[in-house]
Amino acid sequence: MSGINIIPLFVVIPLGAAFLISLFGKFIRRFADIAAFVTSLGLLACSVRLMILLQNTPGKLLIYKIGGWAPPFGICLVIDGLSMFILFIINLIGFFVTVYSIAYMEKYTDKAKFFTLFSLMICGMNGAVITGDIFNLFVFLEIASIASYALVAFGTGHEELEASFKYAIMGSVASCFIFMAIAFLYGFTSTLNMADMARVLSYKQGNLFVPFVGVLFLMGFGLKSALMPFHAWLPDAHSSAPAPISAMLSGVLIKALGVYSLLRIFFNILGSTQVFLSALMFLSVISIIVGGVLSLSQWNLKRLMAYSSIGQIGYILLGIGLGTPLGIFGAMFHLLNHSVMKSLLFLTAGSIDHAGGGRDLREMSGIAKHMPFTAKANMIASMAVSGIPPFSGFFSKLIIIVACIQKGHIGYGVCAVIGSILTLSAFMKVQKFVFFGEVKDNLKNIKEAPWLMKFSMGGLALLCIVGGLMLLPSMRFFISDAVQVITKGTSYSSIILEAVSK
Amino acid sequence: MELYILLIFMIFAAFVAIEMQDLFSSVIAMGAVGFALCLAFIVVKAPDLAITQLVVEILCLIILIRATINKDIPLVIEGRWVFNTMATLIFAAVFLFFSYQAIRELPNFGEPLMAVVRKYMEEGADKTGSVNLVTGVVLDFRAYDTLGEAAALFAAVIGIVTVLRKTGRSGHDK
Amino acid sequence: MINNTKSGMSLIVRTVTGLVVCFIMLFGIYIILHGHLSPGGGFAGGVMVALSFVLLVLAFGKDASAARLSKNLASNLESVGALMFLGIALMGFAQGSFFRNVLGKGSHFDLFSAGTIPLSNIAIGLKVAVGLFAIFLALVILEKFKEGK
Amino acid sequence: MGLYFLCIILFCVGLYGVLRKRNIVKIIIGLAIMNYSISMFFVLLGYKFNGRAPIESQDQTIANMVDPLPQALVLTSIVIALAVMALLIAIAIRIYDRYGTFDITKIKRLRG
Repeated sequence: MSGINIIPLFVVIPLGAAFLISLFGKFIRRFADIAAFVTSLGLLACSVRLMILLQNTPGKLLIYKIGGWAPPFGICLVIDGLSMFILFIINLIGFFVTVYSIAYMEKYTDKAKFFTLFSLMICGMNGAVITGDIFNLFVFLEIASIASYALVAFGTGHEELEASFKYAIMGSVASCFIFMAIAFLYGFTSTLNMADMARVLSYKQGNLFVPFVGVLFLMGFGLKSALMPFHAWLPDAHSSAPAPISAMLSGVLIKALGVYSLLRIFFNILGSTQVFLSALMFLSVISIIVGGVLSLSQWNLKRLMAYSSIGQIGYILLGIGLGTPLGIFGAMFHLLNHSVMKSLLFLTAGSIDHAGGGRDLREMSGIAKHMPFTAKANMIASMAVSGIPPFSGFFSKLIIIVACIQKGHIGYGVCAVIGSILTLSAFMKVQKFVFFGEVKDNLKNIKEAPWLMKFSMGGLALLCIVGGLMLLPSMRFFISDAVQVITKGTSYSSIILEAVSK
Repeated sequence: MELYILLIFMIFAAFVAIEMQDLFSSVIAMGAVGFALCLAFIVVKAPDLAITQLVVEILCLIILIRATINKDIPLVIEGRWVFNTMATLIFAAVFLFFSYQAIRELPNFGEPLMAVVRKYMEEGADKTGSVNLVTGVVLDFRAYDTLGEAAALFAAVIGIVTVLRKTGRSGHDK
Repeated sequence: MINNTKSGMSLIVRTVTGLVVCFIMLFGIYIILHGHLSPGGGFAGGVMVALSFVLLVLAFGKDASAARLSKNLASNLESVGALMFLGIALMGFAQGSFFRNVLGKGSHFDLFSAGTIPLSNIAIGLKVAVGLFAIFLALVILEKFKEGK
Repeated sequence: MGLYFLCIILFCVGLYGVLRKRNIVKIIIGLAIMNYSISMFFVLLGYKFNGRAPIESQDQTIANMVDPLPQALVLTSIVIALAVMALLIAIAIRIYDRYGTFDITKIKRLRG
């Protein structure tokens, strides 16, 4: 299996794994663990292979025609810099989280079903990212969403069910808005292929039509990515889910489904207008401040991290809203960093929970003595997420703030700094209450996490430390390819249609 | 004309379904909306959809009735917070206004553009071999979507079996 | 009435069900097989087959252990159906492209025409029928469990 | 034109149900109504005056046919809507188990 045929494997492998796990997982012990591990490793290898292939392709664009139908008539898969970037993040974090959950999910019953749903979630995200067809994007988005609704409720406790119901309702309403917008666009352009759609829209703008569809998409994907006025579901869902799922939701899902789709649709299809960018910046600054303040006031460890996610998504969207290449570069870099950092944070929280420490900050103290590895990993992630210099988070935030000042939005830059300070103080609070201080009596006999969990925490912590190296000129292609796709805007359509006709 | 009658009936039935106090009645009213939709699909020449909608509606009703029947549901007194209701109504009004503006820019009813679809019509039957063009589109031109659809249903089935487990956690916790 | 699944429903309902259920199932299978010739297809036909099973369970009732057994069977069969569909999709790789319709198209209006489309219909029909039946059984088992408690 | 607008009104009725009702089952019903309205809207977009159903038969020419693509898409979306509905109902049943009520104002363990 070589060359371009590798592209559909990103959907086929996890899908096949899901079916096989649900078929054999009950009968063969350890089958689910091994199959999930092999799947995630294979996906990671495939994405590295595809990245090399993409680098060696002129134009940095790969198109796969499913069923051999030419694009406006059939579905085509498109790999460009942006999809490659997100695809790699999904499979990287997916691999570490899979390894972690092999040990962590011993706490719950029916591990085979967990890995089935997990594979389906990965499949949905991969499919949504690689597709070049707008309805297909919707279908895969729904697969990932349905799997994540079920995964949030995996423990079937009171809180899990409540959070899952809230999440499912919000997500379904968002899907309704997105589907409505797709219906409007189909009626207007009479095509579903993204590139073809952009071509039609470029000469047929209409009066209020495109802004209206834009608002529908903004509501839909804003709900999926928990932008400020639509954030209500996120803290519940992310804090109630099992720890690996919180890591996936916070680290990858809201970005793959929310931010990526928003970028693709607004920049490459509808064409970004200044009004939209200003609205996005305004919403994201509110997200930064409110997310920071609310996360500071939390006493539940995972809730604190979930609120912090809202703020960090705000940073990403602020950088995108600036619209300058530097701002988008910072946003993409922060997206990568935040995926790594936030997954690591949730995994450490899960490791404390797994050892019996609970989730309430006030009931923990001095855990560092018993769990030195977790404490160190958490320390690294906290410093990275609040932007302490040697770590990766510092550079991405710095780039976004510099881009703000460059564009003349001093106020937004100041807000970003304030948000960073708020994040820092929130995570200082975690350090103080959880890891330092006297050991409480009820925590005397907690033990360090098993080695599988340590392995994934260690790997992610390493990525946090070396993340800053991505800025080196020889490594920068990875991010700047993604930035180029966004800055090219609606000329996306002509590039793709040209590549197709060749 | 039939479509206007059906749609107005659907809106009326939807209001009934949402405002009815008795849960069982509102489930039945929802069924009425679904069956009216099924009739409307026949009027707009979509027999595949009509069949699918009919059977899906029956299944949904069976599941919903099983879920709601014999549950001693205390009469929920709806909190009449004027502010929230007003906010929702204002949002709906704004939404309706802008969607009306957008609808005016769509092609007129009954005269779709059919840019891509023309090729399906001319060559679809020969290229796929299926004389039912909808099946041809679903299972050949856009078969990848159908794979996704099957996966979504699979995820839902596994999810439901997961959610309805007796015990979620092994061991001490809860 | 509906809830009393232990003994099922009255004699009239049971007799009528016994007479009707095989026709419903047959109609569902007809819809699945003729998906490429007439309205309907794998999904609609699959739901019909599932509904015929549901009718049986509603009319005759089912005790919890038998229900659990058939639920496990149903969810395994569902995976098989899904794997069949994926296999049909992968068959296209042999001729160069994912999901290519590799088989001969035959002549129009024939039952055996349209390449892989009837096969896909059968796979989807199987998957949908057993999948939806599994959903229904899961609900039945939950209620049994609560009654037993 | 009017038909499209009626579909949007149906959508708003469903949205009102989702946003303003306190009963979980009512919320699910509202969601189902939203899905119905979008299906209807999408199929109407492909309707052609005096068109035929998109199925060939032996004695007819191809000329005047309604748009088959929206029908195919709506077929997919009906299935997805069914999947989401079924999952929501399962979660609702389980919530009823745990909390003994369908009232969302009473289901409030998560705060802040």
